[in-house]
Amino acid sequence: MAKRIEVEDLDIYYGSFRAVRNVSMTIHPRAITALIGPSGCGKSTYLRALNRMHELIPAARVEGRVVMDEQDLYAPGVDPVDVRKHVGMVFQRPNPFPTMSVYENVAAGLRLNHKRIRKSELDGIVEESLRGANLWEEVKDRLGKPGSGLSGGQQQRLCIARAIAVKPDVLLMDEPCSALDPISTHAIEDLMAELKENYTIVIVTHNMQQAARVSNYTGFFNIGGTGEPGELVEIDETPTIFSTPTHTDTEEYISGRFG
Amino acid sequence: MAKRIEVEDLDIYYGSFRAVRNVSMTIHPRAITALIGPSGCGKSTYLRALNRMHELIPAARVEGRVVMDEQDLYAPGVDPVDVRKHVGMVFQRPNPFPTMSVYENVAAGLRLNHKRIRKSELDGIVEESLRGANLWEEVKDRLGKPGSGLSGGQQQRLCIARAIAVKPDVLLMDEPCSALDPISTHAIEDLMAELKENYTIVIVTHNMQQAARVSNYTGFFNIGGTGEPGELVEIDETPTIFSTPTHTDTEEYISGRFG
Amino acid sequence: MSTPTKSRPAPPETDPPGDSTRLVRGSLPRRASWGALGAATLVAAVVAALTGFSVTLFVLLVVVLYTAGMYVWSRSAEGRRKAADRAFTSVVTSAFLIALTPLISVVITVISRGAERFDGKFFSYSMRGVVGDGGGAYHAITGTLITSGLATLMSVPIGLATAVYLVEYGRGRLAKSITFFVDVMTGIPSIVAGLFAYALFTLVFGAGTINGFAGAVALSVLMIPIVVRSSEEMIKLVPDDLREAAFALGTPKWKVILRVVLPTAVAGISTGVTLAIARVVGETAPLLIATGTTASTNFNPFSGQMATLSVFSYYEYASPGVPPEPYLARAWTAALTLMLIVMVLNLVARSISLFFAPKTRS
Amino acid sequence: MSSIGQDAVQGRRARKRPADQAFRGITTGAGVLILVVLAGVAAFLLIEAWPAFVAPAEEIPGEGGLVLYIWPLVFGTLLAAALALVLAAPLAVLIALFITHYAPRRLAQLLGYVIDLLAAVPSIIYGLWGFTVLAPATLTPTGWLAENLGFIPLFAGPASTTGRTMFTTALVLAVMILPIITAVIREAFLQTPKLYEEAALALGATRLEMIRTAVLPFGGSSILSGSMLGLGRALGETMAVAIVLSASGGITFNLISSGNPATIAANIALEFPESSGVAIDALIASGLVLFAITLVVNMIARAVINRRTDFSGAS
Amino acid sequence: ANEESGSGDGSGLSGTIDGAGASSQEAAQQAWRAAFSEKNPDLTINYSPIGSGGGRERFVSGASDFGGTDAALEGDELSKAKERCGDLVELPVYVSPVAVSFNLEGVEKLNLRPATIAKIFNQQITEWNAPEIAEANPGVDLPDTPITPVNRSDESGTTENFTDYLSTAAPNAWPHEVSGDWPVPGGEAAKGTSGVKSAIDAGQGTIGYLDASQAGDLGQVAVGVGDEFVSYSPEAAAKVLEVSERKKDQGEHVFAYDLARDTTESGTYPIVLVSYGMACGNYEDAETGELVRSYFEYILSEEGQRKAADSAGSAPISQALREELRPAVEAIGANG
Ligand SMILES: Nc1ncnc2c1ncn2[C@@H]1O[C@H](COP(=O)(O)OP(=O)(O)OP(=O)(O)O)[C@@H](O)[C@H]1O
Ligand SMILES: Nc1ncnc2c1ncn2[C@@H]1O[C@H](COP(=O)(O)OP(=O)(O)OP(=O)(O)O)[C@@H](O)[C@H]1O
Ligand SMILES: [Mg+2]
Ligand SMILES: [Mg+2]
Ligand SMILES: O=P([O-])([O-])[O-]
Repeated sequence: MAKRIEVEDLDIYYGSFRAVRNVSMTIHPRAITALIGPSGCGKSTYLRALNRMHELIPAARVEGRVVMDEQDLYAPGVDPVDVRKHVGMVFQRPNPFPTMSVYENVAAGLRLNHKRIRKSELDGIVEESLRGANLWEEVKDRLGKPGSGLSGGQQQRLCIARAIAVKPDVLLMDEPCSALDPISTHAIEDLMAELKENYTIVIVTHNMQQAARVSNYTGFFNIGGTGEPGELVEIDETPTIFSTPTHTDTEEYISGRFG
Repeated sequence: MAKRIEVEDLDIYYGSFRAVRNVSMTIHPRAITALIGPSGCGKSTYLRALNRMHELIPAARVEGRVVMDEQDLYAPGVDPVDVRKHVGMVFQRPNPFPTMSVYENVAAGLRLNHKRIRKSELDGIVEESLRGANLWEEVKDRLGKPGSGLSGGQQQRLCIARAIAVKPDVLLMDEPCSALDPISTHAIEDLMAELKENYTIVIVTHNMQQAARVSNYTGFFNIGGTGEPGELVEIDETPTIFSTPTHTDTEEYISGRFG
Repeated sequence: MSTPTKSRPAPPETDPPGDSTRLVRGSLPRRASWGALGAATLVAAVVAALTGFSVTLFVLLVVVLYTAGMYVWSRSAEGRRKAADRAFTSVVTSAFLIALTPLISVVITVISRGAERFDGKFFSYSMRGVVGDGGGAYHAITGTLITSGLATLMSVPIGLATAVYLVEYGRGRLAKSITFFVDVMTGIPSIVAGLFAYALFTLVFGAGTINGFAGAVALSVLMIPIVVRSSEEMIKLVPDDLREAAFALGTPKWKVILRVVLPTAVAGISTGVTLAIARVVGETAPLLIATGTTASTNFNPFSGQMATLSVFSYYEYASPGVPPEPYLARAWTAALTLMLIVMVLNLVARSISLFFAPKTRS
Repeated sequence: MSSIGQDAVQGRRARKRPADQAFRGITTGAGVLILVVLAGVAAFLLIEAWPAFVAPAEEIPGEGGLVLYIWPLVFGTLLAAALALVLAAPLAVLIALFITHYAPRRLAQLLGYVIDLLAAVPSIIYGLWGFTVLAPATLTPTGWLAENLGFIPLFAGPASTTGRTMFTTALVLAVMILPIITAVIREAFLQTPKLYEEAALALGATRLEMIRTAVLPFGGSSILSGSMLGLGRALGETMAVAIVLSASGGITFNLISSGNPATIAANIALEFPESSGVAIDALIASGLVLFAITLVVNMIARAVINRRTDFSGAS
Repeated sequence: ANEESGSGDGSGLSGTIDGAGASSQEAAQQAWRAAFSEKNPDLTINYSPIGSGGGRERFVSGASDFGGTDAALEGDELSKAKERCGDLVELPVYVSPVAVSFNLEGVEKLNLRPATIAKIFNQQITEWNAPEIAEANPGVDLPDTPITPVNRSDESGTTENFTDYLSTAAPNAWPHEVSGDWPVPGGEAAKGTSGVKSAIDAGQGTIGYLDASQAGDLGQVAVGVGDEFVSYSPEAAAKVLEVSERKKDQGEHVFAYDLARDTTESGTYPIVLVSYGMACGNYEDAETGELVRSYFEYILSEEGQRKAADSAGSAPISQALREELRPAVEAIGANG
């Protein structure tokens, strides 16, 4: 668990439109890396390139290397389905499967991947994942109820439980709190702090305070203008970025002079 | 133009769910009032109550008074259609009518209101509104092209031009920059600064820096928890709110300790 | 609550007085529309009575008078735009009511004429050995269930798979041409489908192969495009969110489709499928040719002719014996039965979709 | 937990998931099967119709040759279907508006269901109903039309005494296709982005004006495709027309008399049982023509929809 | 429920035979089938009233075991049928008067000469009070209502027999060819016998032709034969067959008739529809031949003809003619 990722000269395209240019960075294991930047600068695009979700969009493609465990995720012969088993993802809007119960939602990743798994074993994994997502106490009495009946914050934690149930090495989160109220946001932030003991976590956030609060490393993306590709301006340890950034753009963005 | 609005004890409901509780505030003319607060605290709901867009949602209703020009907008006999002519609105996602050209988009509101309007007069108003929205120079050569062909920032300014073409007294904006890149955001902020010479402007924003940069007054909304109604914690002149807020919640939110 | 209004420096200058906003215009009293409707009805009744009463004329008059009346009244009191809005509301509402009349009329006609033979015997007897009075449609009911059931068994997998292909895989020429030709297929006249099935079976199984299965093939030709269309729409409605969530768990595409996409869309799909069944269950022309008819009950769709409700109804109506009354009564009751089957199918579809519908609140 | 590296080593060879390939193959196969069936129908029509194309004119029923035989049928088919469409399409737009924007939501769902039911009523029932209920009900209006508006060729009369006219047929067809068109348009109207509706309302539009600026332009292509679907159904309707229409004449625009051209589908149903030899081939040839008409109608619809997309695009 | 009780005592014939053809025979076939399978509970007989053309086609191609047709086999079809059957058997099984019926207020019965009927249906006489009609109906108060002739919209044996009658009995007034398709455009057209009946019922001043059994209480035309006017009746209709001549050289067991529509024989009703049954001397399967033969034996038995008369209103075929047909019936299935 908890792998390091080396990204080398990554260019990301939507058809002929280059959305992100030339990103290189190291993502450290057992740490939270936050990506910030103005809207449209390609944070989500970049994040989705890390587990090959990007290529689900027709005509989308990448150039460059994403190396995990000395293996380039984009090397020919690598099955994206396997990549995604190792690199999990949580989305901006909580999206539990509406036809499944809380239990089934958590078990979904396993059920969909493994032919046969014993009920008792599955029970164990579901409980463990829900505990890991700080949700067990709240839902243990209604595991059979539809997952979409939970509150927004609970749904988001359910999605996190679902993601960690398949035991990935890396967890990507795209603005996981932006649809939540402050109390739920707190709960998720606490959870992230716990999860980083075991996972490599990359999180995209619009909220600089959140980045400052939870992350160990912060990367700042920016964009020249509409139609220009986004690029990584700088990445460093979070305290450094927020106190003494190298680039004036970073400083301006962080101090709220734009964005 | 530019009217004062007095809101008195406003409660806003979705069916039996009270989303916003007991708001009273004065909205000053020729000034920008910014509303900030965590997600789900009812900012959008409140804003939409100001021009009776709220009641378009089935079973939605309000209690309380919204007084403009000594006239309660919710008094019986008041036609919401007329209210909306006086209180215009700009939305989060730019929404020019996709089937209309740039010109027709701006003229859309006028075409509704006036039986016959001379072409030359209409031309004049369209140009004036586009100039007012700082867009004239960029689109004057392609007034006949579809409005949806513009960039995001241009589309948003087109929507502002469309809103001011009907010469409202008040302009409501719900996160008008949140879908835009930083350059477009700058353009819109500059525009707001100009528009406040003539209009009463209320803007909802997630971006505290933006509130600090552009507004004269700032109101902070908060929510107790999921399912609780949102409420106005305090409203004051922007410098005061950002330097010496009365409430600790406000201070915590502004200093980024939650949200 | 804090102090929303504490003392503050002089606010920016206020508006010049006198430029007051006019928000309250003249408006019609609240019961205006009922009053106008009453008046319109009255006038229409008088006119209709004078010119010789006709329901159609009366209804049309009410609609026209009410719409025009409201428009004129509202226009003088509330202005042109409000008046147009009111008039349009009345036009839209009457259009809807007008569209309902044929349905009601059809239902009343079929029920009143079909009631006579709507008895136990009708549902338990075939026409074997029956002349004139008596007999029933048991053989036709089972035949209809068998042929439509078989058609469903063939059409749903093919149609659903095609819809999946179009939404989840289809790009380029093949997908485009399938989309186009599915549209064309919806336009195949039902009788041509029957002729096609008849010719096909003659070709493959030899002359005179007329059986329930041939009818089911003909019905499938009519049913498949409907299934494709409706399933396609429903699968498209499944949010990409869910697909992505499943992909992000490391799920291969076929499982994403089978385990997440289709279950989420199943409510809509089942509604579409039932509507498609309802659409073909009453087909006459193709069954006339491909399935034939018999007076006896035949449960074997692969051998021998088979009676179906629509064909039964048609023949009872088209070539009655002497006296014709019992034949015609059976024809109408068969039609009524068909309609009931369709209605039950619709109810089933609704229950299925309620049952399977993604649960949003517990 | 295996590492991706190992997976990849296995993958060096055929790491194409067989299940994925199979599933894709099956769905593609289903699509292709549909094309094959359609090709089969077309081939069947062509082969069976061929003798009629080469047969001498006097062997074709009517003894005037194939073109003279089919042309009035084409005319009747187009006339009936077009009339039905003209009656049904505007009504469908209004009904869809009523359901989506006027009726209270609960009621709207119920009403949508009721309208859907109309679509499923078997055509033979419509035929019987049209014959026994609707036709007699049209006698007074058609009589009036013939008397007062007889100078218009459509109402030249003499009015039929049974009411089984082109006018009645078009009404029956209109009722039959109304639900299909309504269903398509209703879906489109429901999916009009709230964004645009609210934009219009925020400008101070009344409900009617909002519909005009935001709903109708959006539904444009759906109104068209719904209408085409309805048209296809009307063109191919067999039993209802066969039972209702008094098909005894040649080409005429007179909608209210006894002498009407038959439609292709109805004519097949009427003639097929007693026909043999070249007469059957001629009937199938007319079926082929109907097929071609449907194809062309769909092509036109596609072309029109595609041409409109650049101005209704990005949303 | 009716199917459970009867079957299974092992007596009588068993199996299934399929027939298809003229819709005119449907009601009679129903009666025969019902009665015959009552005697033979394990026997299933199907008859699809798909029309004469379809019936001939299916019979010729071997798709059905027996057939029904309103027009006797001819030309190509005849030779092909012989090819299929070896020994073709074609017999009149169903004779029914075609009524000329009308709906005219206050008038229940009218006398019309063949030429008048022809002119009415040719749309040359367009008013009910035309002199030609009045002349044949002294004392009847004829209104000046316009005449709406009603014809079949589908191709039909009834039409073929009716036009055959018109062109034989009134060759000068009826210039059209004999055909199952109605040749005069512009009249009221309706599908099937029941369609014609309903159309006559629904309209005012309507007149049409239809199988007499379905005419019900419509106004009735007595047709001019020689100097008298004859109303339809089974006996009057059956007489036609007796005065008609069997077509020559069609085959040993083919009994097709040139009907004497222009007969002047007293008490004969000349507008009749004669519908034939078709069967084979050879069947691939001997059992089938056996079943078809016994069914045809029943049809042409006295009881069979009476049953048809009861429930289909047909004219029973006379004893004499039945005797004449007997060898042909016996030839069915005899060769294999
Ligand atoms: N499916 C797509 N097809 C084409 N272009 C896309 C697509 N999705 C995103 N883009 C473009 O790629 C660029 C980067 O978008 P992206 O969503 O990654 O930005 P982001 O930083 O996540 O913004 P936000 O903060 O608003 O989520 C934008 O210019 C966007 O318009
Ligand atoms: N159409 C609706 N029906 C029912 N409840 C609603 C509806 N829209 C919003 N709400 C609820 O009302 C509350 C306030 O929502 P609102 O959208 O006004 O918040 P907000 O402050 O604008 O949030 P955000 O910053 O995410 O836009 C929330 O609890 C929300 O769930
Ligand atoms: Mg993003
Ligand atoms: Mg909001
Ligand atoms: O028996 P018909 O051919 O006249 O229907």
